Amino acid sequence: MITLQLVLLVSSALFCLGLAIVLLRRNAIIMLIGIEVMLAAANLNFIAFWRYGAEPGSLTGVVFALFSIAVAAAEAAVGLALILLVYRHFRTIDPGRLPVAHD
Amino acid sequence: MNLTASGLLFFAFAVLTLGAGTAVALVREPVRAALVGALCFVGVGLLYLWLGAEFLGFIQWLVYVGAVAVLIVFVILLTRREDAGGETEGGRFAGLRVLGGLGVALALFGALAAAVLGSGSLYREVPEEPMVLEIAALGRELVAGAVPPLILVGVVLTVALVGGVTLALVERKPDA
Amino acid sequence: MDPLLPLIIALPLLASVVLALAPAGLARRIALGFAFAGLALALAAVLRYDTAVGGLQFVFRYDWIPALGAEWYFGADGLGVLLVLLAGLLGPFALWMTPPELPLPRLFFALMSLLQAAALGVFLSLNFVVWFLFWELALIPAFFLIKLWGGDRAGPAAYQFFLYTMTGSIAMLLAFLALFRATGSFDFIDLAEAARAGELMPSLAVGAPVAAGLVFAGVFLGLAVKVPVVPFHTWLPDTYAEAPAGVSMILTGLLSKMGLYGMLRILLPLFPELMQAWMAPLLVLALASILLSALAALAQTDLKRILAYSSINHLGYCLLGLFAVGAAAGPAAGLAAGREAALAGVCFQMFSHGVTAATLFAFVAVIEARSGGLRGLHDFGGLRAAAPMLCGLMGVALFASIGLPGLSGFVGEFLIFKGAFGLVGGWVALALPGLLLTAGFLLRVLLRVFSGPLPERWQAFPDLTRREGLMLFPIVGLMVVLGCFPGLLLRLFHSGFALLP
Amino acid sequence: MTETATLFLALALIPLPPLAAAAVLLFMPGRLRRPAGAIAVVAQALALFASGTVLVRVVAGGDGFREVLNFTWFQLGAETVVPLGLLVDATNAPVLLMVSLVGLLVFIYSIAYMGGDPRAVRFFCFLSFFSAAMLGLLVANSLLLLFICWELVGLASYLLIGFWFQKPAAARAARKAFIVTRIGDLGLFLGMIWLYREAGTLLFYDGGAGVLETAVLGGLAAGAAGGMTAATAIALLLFIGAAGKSGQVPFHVWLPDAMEGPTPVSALIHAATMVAAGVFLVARAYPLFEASATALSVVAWVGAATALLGACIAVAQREIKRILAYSTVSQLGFMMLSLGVGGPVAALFHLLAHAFFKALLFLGAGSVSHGCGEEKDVLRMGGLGRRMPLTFACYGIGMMALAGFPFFFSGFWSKEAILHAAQAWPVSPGPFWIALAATFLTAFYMSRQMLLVFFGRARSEAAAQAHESPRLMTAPLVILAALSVLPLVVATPAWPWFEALVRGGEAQWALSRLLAPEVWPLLAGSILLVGAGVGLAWWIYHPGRREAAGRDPLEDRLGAGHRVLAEELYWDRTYDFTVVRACRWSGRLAAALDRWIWGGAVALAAALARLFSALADRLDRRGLNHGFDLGCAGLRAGGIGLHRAHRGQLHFLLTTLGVGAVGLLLLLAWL
Repeated sequence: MITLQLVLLVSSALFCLGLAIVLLRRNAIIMLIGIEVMLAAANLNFIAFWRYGAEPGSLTGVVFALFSIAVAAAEAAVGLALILLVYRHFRTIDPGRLPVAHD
Repeated sequence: MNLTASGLLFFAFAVLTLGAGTAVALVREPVRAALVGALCFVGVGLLYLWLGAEFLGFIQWLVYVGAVAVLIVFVILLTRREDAGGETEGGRFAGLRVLGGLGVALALFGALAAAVLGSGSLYREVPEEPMVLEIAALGRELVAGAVPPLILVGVVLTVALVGGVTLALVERKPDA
Repeated sequence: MDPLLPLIIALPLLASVVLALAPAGLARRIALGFAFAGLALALAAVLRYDTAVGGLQFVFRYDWIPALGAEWYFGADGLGVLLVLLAGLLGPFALWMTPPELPLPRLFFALMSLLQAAALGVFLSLNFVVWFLFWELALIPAFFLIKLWGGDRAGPAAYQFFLYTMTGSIAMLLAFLALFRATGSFDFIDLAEAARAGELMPSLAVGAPVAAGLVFAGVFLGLAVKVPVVPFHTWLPDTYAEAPAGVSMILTGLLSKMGLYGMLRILLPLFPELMQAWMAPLLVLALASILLSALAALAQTDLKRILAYSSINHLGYCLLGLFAVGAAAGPAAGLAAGREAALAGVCFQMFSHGVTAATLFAFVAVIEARSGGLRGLHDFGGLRAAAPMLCGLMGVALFASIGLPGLSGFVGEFLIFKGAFGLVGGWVALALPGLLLTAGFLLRVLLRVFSGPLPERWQAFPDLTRREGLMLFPIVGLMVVLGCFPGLLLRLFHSGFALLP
Repeated sequence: MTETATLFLALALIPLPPLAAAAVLLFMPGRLRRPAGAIAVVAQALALFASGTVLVRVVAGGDGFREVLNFTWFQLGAETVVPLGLLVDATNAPVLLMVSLVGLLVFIYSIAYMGGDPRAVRFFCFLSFFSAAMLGLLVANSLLLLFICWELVGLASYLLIGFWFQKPAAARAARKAFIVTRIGDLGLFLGMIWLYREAGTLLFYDGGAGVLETAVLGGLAAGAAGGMTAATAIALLLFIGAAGKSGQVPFHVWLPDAMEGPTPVSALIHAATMVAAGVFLVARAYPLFEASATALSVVAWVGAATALLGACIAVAQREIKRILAYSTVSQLGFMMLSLGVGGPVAALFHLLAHAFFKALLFLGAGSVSHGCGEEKDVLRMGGLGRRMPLTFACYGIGMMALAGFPFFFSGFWSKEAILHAAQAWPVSPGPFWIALAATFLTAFYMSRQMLLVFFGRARSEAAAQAHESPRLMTAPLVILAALSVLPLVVATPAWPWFEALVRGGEAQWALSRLLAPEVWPLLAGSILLVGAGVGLAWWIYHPGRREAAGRDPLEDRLGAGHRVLAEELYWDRTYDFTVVRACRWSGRLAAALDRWIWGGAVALAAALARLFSALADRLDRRGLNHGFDLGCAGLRAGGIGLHRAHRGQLHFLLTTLGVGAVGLLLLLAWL
């Protein structure tokens, strides 16, 4: 059967995948996807602990995940808008090429 | 370890999710990367469904696949340019960077996995009764104990939306 | 638990937050609205204060950091209520007299409100930690107000002000830490009780006999710089002269009262033995504050500097009364009348000086605004011909400052001298020439600025505008009313002083 | 309503109408000059009426009549109640009548004199304010209330002297008056708080507990402190106040300068009423002074010195108002002298008589200079008797009253009473002889002024074209002239009604007393002295003489002495060189002290702090940090290299972050 450990392993893998996306890609939008993946992995943790928890009657984990999704959506909206703005100014969305990233 | 149908289904969803995630890291074309990213979110939603949180799964699809992914595609299209769209993968230390990134990610995974596997308390079977998330209960929970955060989230979302639109709408200076 | 006092303190704090967010164009109106609301609250406190009972009223206590002895502990006796009223009055007054075109109006008004809140907090807190918090909080807005909106040499003046008062504060903080170590309490009331029972001095002197003296000196230094007492006053003329008008009004009207209030609230009840033992040097300092500052004022030619020295001079009378009371601390019953009169005089003088000095600074600001920044004694002449209302009202304020009977300044001085003469006799006689010198330098202002032929360039000197008159008339009227009916304020002290032995 | 209540209603009505008038006029637009004058006059008339009622009541009350009404001003705690009070007795009732009457006449005169001034409304406002304060001073039954009104009349005087503030001399004179009298006021203030400490009250009469009643006075006279009794010290301090206000030597310097104010002001305030406040104070507090022989001696000697000095200086003055001002100083000296030698009734009567004829003389002087184009120098006048007959006649009466012409003028009898009291003073004959000398000089300088102004030929163009003043100005002169004559009937030795009123007792009519052996030689002697003074003046200034205009024949006869007198004994200059200069220098000293000593200490502390920080900085940089810097430089070089390797700094940072996270996690697991 599927144990909690297994689910957590999957979520850890998903998190590290998100991290890898952020670290490997040089496109701000894709990096944003990576961040969202990491958030999804965290949410998966919440749900897993809710499902396998001692008190399934309490809906804390679900509620938390719900809020997390909402905040993530807000973050995505603002982040994308910022990226758009950055692109208009600098004509690039490579964080490494932005003049502000240098000293 | 005997695999039941439900167990198989879990593995299938997990593989789909992780595979799509790996694809995001590897696909060079941003639009495609975004699309496989959406697939990854679909997988996460399926995992939610499998864990019994149907409502959350549908929310995940609605928000991530329906809204965020589409938004991302739009932005990619808006920022596409011959000279800037592609990534600058070159450079003297590009290989080092990729290696570093991968190394860190793998190391982190190793550490996390070790932690997860090393903890005996996490070795739990799934409860026999299939758990169903009652939406009505969730609603009660939300309006009973979590009204201020709910309102706050509403405010945050609205502000984020307005802020996003405002940022995106900033007039271009005539001389720029 | 009465929420009135926390409300009184919180209102200006709220005002500063709202102002920071409000549109710049509305900043002045919002600030004035809050200030008038504060005045209404202050009036409510005065009216609700039960003079038949007296003592501490409106007490509010709420634990903050029990381990440190810190507690949100507010309460007001007659003096506290009086000073709240003063603060409530000067708040709208100072904002009203601030010139309309002002850079960064939001920040200015927000800082002014913060300053107001700090002063109110000092007047109402009964726990040292909270009190000291407000005490230091006052420094920050004052520093920025002087530095950002002050005159040409505002930068150095602001730094001088800040460092000077900070030095004093540190001395006071150390002294209070020593006090805390000895007694385990930061509570003014508890400490006063201990002092009354004669336990404070022995517990302080456990480590070393000089410890008590050092603690006293530290507290005194912190308060003396703020008042200021000569010779710790050199920051004051520069600061008052460089600060913008509204800030000078608050500085002289409220901040100087913080030091005196501290002396009444801390020095007198906590260290009666030391006040008595150190009576001679303290009285010498009071006399120096009265006489040297008056003489120095005679040698000034800048109106604001004259008023600054005049402020030191007038607070010197308060010091005289205060130290006389300290000198006569003790159980002798025959001194009670003198002590009561002197303390009432000190309190009345604090209020009266707050109003009068602030008004005079406001008038100088009005003159400065009309003359394009000129405020030298010799830059003017004969202004009475061009601006009779301005000069008439300012004349009333000047005479109130001189201490003419029928105006508010007289009552305080009379009571101080009356009370102090019964306590320390000869010292008081030495202070009398100060009254003459005060008249001397203030009449010099009247003579040089208002009298004589009107120079050509001031022919069109505008009189008070309706807006200015709307604020200045009632304030000057208040001086007359208080001079004729001092009982209106003095009734607050019918039942004596809560914290004094 | 009881009789007492009616009385106090009347008493309250005395100062209140002028006060109300002042308040109304304060807010009156400047163009309503005529209504302003009318309001002031009506209010003053009300006060006069009330004063008359009160006097009638006092006279009817008979022996030692005294009514008091005390009330609480404010209270603090259980211990201290500060009361004020009102009082009527024979001491203040006649003075009240005099002040309101002279005030009314001067107000009427002012309508004509100041009618053209653009700030006439303000003038009447100040004048009414003065009147209210002065009347309040008179009715006070508390030294505190008296002091309050005392300061307020000082303020009114300041405002009115400096009424023409555009004139620098007027503004200066106003300040001088305020400051000099304030020196005296401080004495009064100290005396007051001292008295408060000793007696526990400031009420004059309080049913046996007042400061002027025997219980308290006994205590004051008994306790000795520093070689004198409390009564002596307090009385002397009060006298300093009185001397300041009443222009006694050495505080007299402000009074002649005060003539820079408009003439009605000089007449009312600086001749008739306010300057007499000092005399009134001593008369009011007389029981206190009587408790101390020392204090009375000081009063007598200071009065005598003032009487003589004022008369001497008046001899050599040229300005018509200045002569009168010094004459006022001298006469106030007479009053003080009388108080000091134990003749308070004579002093009070001289106060009343002097008020009428001196107001008359000032108003006459105003009429004269008004008539000849604001000319003030008596040496440039002459022959005005023909051109201004009415003024001449009234002025003549005033002059004769002041100079002490026998029998028909009040001044003669009041001066006679003073001389009589001085003669009877057991302590020293000095004041008596001084008073005689002053009497002679008074006759001389008044005759001199009379001859120079009204007789002989006109010595200037303006004097030649002089004209009589309008009726509104001359009418008060006529009334005042009558008043300079009339009061004599109540105070001759033949019928000492006034003395009986003040002292108590019944006045008996007995003409024979004039021929009593202790009375007639003095009468005859003083008549001779006055005659000598007038004769000397006639000899020097007879109308037929032919001197150049603006030349005083006395100058040639007295030589250097005249110069000293004309310069007013260099009094002002001495003050300028000593007191004023001392003040200025100590002011500079205090400012320098501030700047260099206290400020210097602060600067020194700042410099030391800076020095220490510089030292510490150097130590850090040269000593401690050198090795560290080397290491740092290596690190920085490495860092720069690494930085170069990672153009995309963000990713580098993120990777580092990840490494850190892994490390932390491992650390956690290992622990």
